[in-house]
Amino acid sequence: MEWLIWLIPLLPFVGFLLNVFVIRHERPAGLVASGLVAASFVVAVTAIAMLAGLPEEERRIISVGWEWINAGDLRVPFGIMLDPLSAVMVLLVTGVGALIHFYSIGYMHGDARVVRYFAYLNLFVTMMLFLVMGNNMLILFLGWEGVGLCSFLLIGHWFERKSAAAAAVKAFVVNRIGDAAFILAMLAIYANFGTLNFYEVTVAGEVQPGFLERVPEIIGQSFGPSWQPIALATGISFLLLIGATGKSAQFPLFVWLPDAMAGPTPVSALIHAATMVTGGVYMMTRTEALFAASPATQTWVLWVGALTALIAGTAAIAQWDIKRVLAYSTVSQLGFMVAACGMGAYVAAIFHLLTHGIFKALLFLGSGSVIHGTHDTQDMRKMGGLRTAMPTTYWTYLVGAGALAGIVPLAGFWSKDEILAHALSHNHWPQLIILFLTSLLTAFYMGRQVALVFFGTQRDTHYHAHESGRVMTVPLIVLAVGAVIGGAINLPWGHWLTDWLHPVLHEEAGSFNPVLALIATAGAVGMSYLGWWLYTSNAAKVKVGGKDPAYRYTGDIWDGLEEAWYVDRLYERVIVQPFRGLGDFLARVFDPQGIDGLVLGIGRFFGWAGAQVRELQSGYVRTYALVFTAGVVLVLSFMLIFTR
Amino acid sequence: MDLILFLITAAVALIGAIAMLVSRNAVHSALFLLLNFAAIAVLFLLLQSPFLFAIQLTVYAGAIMVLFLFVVMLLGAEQVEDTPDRIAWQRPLAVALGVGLLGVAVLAALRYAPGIPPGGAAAATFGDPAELGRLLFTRYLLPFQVTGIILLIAVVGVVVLNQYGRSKAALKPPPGD
Amino acid sequence: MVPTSYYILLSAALFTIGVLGVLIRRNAIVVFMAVELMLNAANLALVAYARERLSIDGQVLVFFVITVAAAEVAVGLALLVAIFRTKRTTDVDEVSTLRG
Amino acid sequence: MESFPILSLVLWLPTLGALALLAVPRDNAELARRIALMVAVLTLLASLALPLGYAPAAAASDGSLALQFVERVPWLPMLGASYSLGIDGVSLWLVMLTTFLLPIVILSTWDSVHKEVRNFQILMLLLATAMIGVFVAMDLLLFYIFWEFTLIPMTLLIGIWGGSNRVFAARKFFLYTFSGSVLMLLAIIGLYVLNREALAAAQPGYPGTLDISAIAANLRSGVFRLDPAMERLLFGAFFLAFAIKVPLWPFHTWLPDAHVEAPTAGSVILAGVLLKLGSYGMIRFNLTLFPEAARWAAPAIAVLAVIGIIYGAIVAFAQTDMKKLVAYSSVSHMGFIVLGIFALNRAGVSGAILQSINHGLSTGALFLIVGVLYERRHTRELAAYGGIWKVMPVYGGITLLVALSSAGLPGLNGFVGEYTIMQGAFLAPELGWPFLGFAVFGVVLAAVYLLRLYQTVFMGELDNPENQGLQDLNRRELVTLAALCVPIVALGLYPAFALGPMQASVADVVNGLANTVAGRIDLLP
Repeated sequence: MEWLIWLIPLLPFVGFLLNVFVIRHERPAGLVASGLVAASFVVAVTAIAMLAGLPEEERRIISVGWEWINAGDLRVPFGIMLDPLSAVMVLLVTGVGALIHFYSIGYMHGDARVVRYFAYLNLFVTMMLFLVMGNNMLILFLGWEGVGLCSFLLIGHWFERKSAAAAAVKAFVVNRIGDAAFILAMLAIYANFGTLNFYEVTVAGEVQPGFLERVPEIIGQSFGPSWQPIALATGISFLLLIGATGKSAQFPLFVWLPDAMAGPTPVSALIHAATMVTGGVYMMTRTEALFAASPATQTWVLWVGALTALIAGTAAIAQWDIKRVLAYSTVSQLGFMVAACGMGAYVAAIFHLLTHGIFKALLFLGSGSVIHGTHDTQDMRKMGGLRTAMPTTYWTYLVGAGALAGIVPLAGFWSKDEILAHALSHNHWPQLIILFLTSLLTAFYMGRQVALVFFGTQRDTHYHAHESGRVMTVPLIVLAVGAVIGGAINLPWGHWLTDWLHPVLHEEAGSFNPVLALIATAGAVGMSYLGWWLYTSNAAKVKVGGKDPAYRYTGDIWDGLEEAWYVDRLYERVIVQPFRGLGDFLARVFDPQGIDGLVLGIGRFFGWAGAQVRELQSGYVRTYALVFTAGVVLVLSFMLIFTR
Repeated sequence: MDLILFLITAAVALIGAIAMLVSRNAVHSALFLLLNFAAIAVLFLLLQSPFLFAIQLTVYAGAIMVLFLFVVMLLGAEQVEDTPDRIAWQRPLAVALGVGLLGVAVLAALRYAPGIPPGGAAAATFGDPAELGRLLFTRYLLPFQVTGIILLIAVVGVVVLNQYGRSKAALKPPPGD
Repeated sequence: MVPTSYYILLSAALFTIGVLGVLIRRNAIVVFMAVELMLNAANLALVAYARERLSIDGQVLVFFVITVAAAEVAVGLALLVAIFRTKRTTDVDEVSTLRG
Repeated sequence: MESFPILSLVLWLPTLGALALLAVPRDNAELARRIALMVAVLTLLASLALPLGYAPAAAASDGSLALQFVERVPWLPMLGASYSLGIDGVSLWLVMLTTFLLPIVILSTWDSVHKEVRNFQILMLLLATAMIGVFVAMDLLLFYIFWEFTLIPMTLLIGIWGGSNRVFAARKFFLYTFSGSVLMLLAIIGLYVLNREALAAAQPGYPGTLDISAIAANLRSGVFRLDPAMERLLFGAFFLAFAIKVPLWPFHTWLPDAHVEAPTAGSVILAGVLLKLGSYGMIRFNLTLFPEAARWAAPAIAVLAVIGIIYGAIVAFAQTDMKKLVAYSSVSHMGFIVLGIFALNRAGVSGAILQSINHGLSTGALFLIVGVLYERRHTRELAAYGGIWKVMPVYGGITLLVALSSAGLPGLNGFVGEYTIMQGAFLAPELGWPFLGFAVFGVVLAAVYLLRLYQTVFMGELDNPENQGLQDLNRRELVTLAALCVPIVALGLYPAFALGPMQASVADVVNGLANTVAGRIDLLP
């Protein structure tokens, strides 16, 4: 039984190895990659069925492969586990992952490096599975950095484009900043608990404790200078939060995600919407005990999430690129999940994570279908009226947009409502208002996007729009079905997900507030209509390369929104350029002239001294004799004086 | 008696040495040095060293001084010091050092040589050339042999040096001639 | 008898004159002569001590000194002649190619 | 325990090969290379007996080092010097690293060395003996001789086969590292004399000893006590030599010059093994022999190490020459190793040893990689390249793997070493989290400069026409680089393989630190 869960990550890994070392052609590459991820999904379902068969308290399968690090004070096993929380993540990763693999067969057809693409995609799934199945922080981190690597590779898949290369590096580096904090958090966890395991595990006959079970031990402990002690739990959880802001694209580290859209669209769907970016949320949910021990950090988490949701939501309404709208929308929705974590509503966060994973994948794949059908057009100003040319895409996209906007009874409504209801019932008023405003913005920009892409008339007629092939539309339909019924897993009346996660999170189902639901639904419908109406009635004013109709009302603020409040530019000025300057100064001035100057100066001093002493060698024999005689007199005098 | 003889000879030796030092003509220097050597030879006799007296006269006063004179005259180098001295600053220093050296030497001499040589029976046979000869061929045999080798090497060296110089000179005629 | 110290004093004086010769004179041949003078001064001291101690070894030493001096003069003068061939002078100050 | 002198065999086999090469005609390059490669492979095979026969042993009760494969022949009995060899967990993998890199380096000379090939191989083999000698010598005098002897072949390799400014670089390399080790010689003599005097009081006629293990035992048992001031002085003299070799900031400026001018093979050996002589020496001498001084100096040294980590990374970022970039990245990485050593606990020290191996593999590979491009285009300027992943896909993939290993990606070797070191430093009471706050910044910067290198060279448009005809790796280059990739991945997934055998020795060193300090706290002011 235990060995079975190893198959889940290893099957995609086999696909990776095959695609790297064996397969050289497009067709087998796509089939092997998709088939193995699908197989992994099947294994996962089997394993979860077995898991469900266990009594509730025992639903945790841990399997240790070998001792990974054994360096005296530091011992970490290489082990994976499957528990209810991992299980839902595994289902999302392998399920959506398999669909996106299939979709890629169509989308990437004819690409020059398609075999490599599938290899990366397989590696990504492997790493994502390690992330969600790791039984200790270090394995989680292995997956964490591994998915970052795959993100780098896939964003940079078309590395000939300078922007893609730059975006790939930017994504990796910004993530690394969060990862550094993550590393520090792991160091602190190990230093204080003596283990990185989440739960107790037996390695080679020796019982190693799990730190999540020992969190109460550090409550009340603090570190730092005596005049400003910091609670240990706050320190650790805050570092984890920074780690999560990197991976889950939260303020202030969200800047990499919009640029990451330079990668192929299925990649955006899988990595930059459905799975990888949710890694931070998963991690915070997993280490929920640590966050619970620190109210200070919880407040930070809540504010980070809410502010990110708002900032990204405002940025999303002003984008022209079909994928950048979705990218900022993703950042915004991740903000919802992080805010839910900050409120302690972890089930709601995971619920929203799952539904968002489905409908955002649907939206990205739909946009991919649009891009594919319009011959690599991404600017929405060049689109319009596509609903006739691409009916399947249109309908499925509409479902996704509705789910995102929170229209009853689509999946997004239920999960978003659960977060808002939790905020209301726990009196997080400022955050509730921010999140509510954001959800209105969400409805507005989705209305705007649907109007711009599918309604009106085609503004740029240089291409002939066509519907995508079956291999691409079938995944769309499957996901659309998911987006419709996905909310059913945690309806206010059934709360099946809450029960399933109970062994891990120990949460009770939240209360359903009909008034709030009604207001939210009305707002969503109203704002969607507003967005749709504004951009269908003003469709004539949308010109290729022109300004947005809303620019008339908002003025230059709109430009600010389009640039996401200039955060990127701020970093460029405040961090990147000074860093380059410092590097240049150290490398061209300080190192060669300062440090090496000192070293060479010592050498030069001896050279100079030698030149001076050389002058004494006049070449006159008589001068040498004179010095010699002086020496003789000196030595003789010495002997006369000091010897008896 | 001995003392008077010593004083006269010593005065002659000193005069010869000083004159050698101050003569501007190298031939004169050589001749004054000859005088000095002869005086020293007499002193050797006074010190009961007849054998050394003999070789001092033959080797030094005879062979070596002749060689000197010969070279001086061969090269025509009687008066090379007419040009101004380039390191004239060294002369007062040299004199001062000379005085210092003399002082040190005198002090040393006074400290380590206070005694009057014991006369008597032993003194009678002291300095016998036969005794010296026996020593040379017994206890000092090895140094004696080495001396022979050194002389041989000197001869070879001189020949080689002149060979070398001649071939060079043949290749490049001296300027001015 | 004449005290040994008289001889030693004379030897010291002669040696000093020799040193001065080396330091002051520029004619290489005269410098050579000064060196010979110093050797003789040393010989004188050796013989004087030998006489004082009634040990003939001092005289043997002088014998060796004289022999080696002869060799030295021969080689030295040959060198001088060789140098003279190229430099056309016996001024020691002219031979200063070892300047640093 | 082992009657067959396996260490001597591994040690002298390369020298025998060098002697055999003397018989090869000077202009027969191919034959010289083949013989050298054969010798190197034989050495590697012989050295395989070491990990196979290595049985981790607990420390001896008298405080001497738990050495294996010991050989001891008296050499200068009146000095107590002997031809004494042995390895323990600290040196085992460093010897293996040397013998592993040797055939790889020689294989790379087919493509990178074109003049005086025979003499190049002779020097390379002599260098191998010297380096192995440093790791296996258990006698101070023997150690010192091997230590200094490494300089001679390396200087010649740089000075004869180097780039345009090679003579300057060779001279700087020699003088800088040599001036550091002269003080060490002084300290060795001092240690010998003090030890002899201390023991001669109890046993008259004691000739003294230069045996490292014996001196360590004397120090630990308290027979031989060092005055704290004297201990710090000796510590400093040893440390300076090692710090220059490592190189620790601010003693690093010889390294970029040496690397830039050295031929590819020389760079690989220089980065791969020669720098490790310094980290090895710190563990073997500074920690083992002078525990109190080590504890006293640890925070200051750790500060230098952390400065080096960040400084090296920032300067590497600003380089335009690929080799210089890699050279400065070495400064950064070696800073981690020094930080681990002076964490003074098991995690830190074993992490440092592991990272020494890792750095040898990945940086060695990086230099080979730069060499591959240099042989094709004869420039190392970043600006001359761009988009070459398109024409050299295999090369690009391997480079990425190596760069990520160097940047510390989990699953590859570099991460395990760095993480273990950081955990050690975090656990060390003298260091703790403020140091890590800065050190971890080096992990971020490593990604920055390595990916910048990767981005400019491999990604972007293939716009330089001279790059469009570039050939992907030939079979020899592929074998060379692939051979390096195997341990890079293996050590990332199963580092316990390497960490396991070294634990006993590391524990011995660390316990020695604790015991000696505890036993003499009353002596300190």
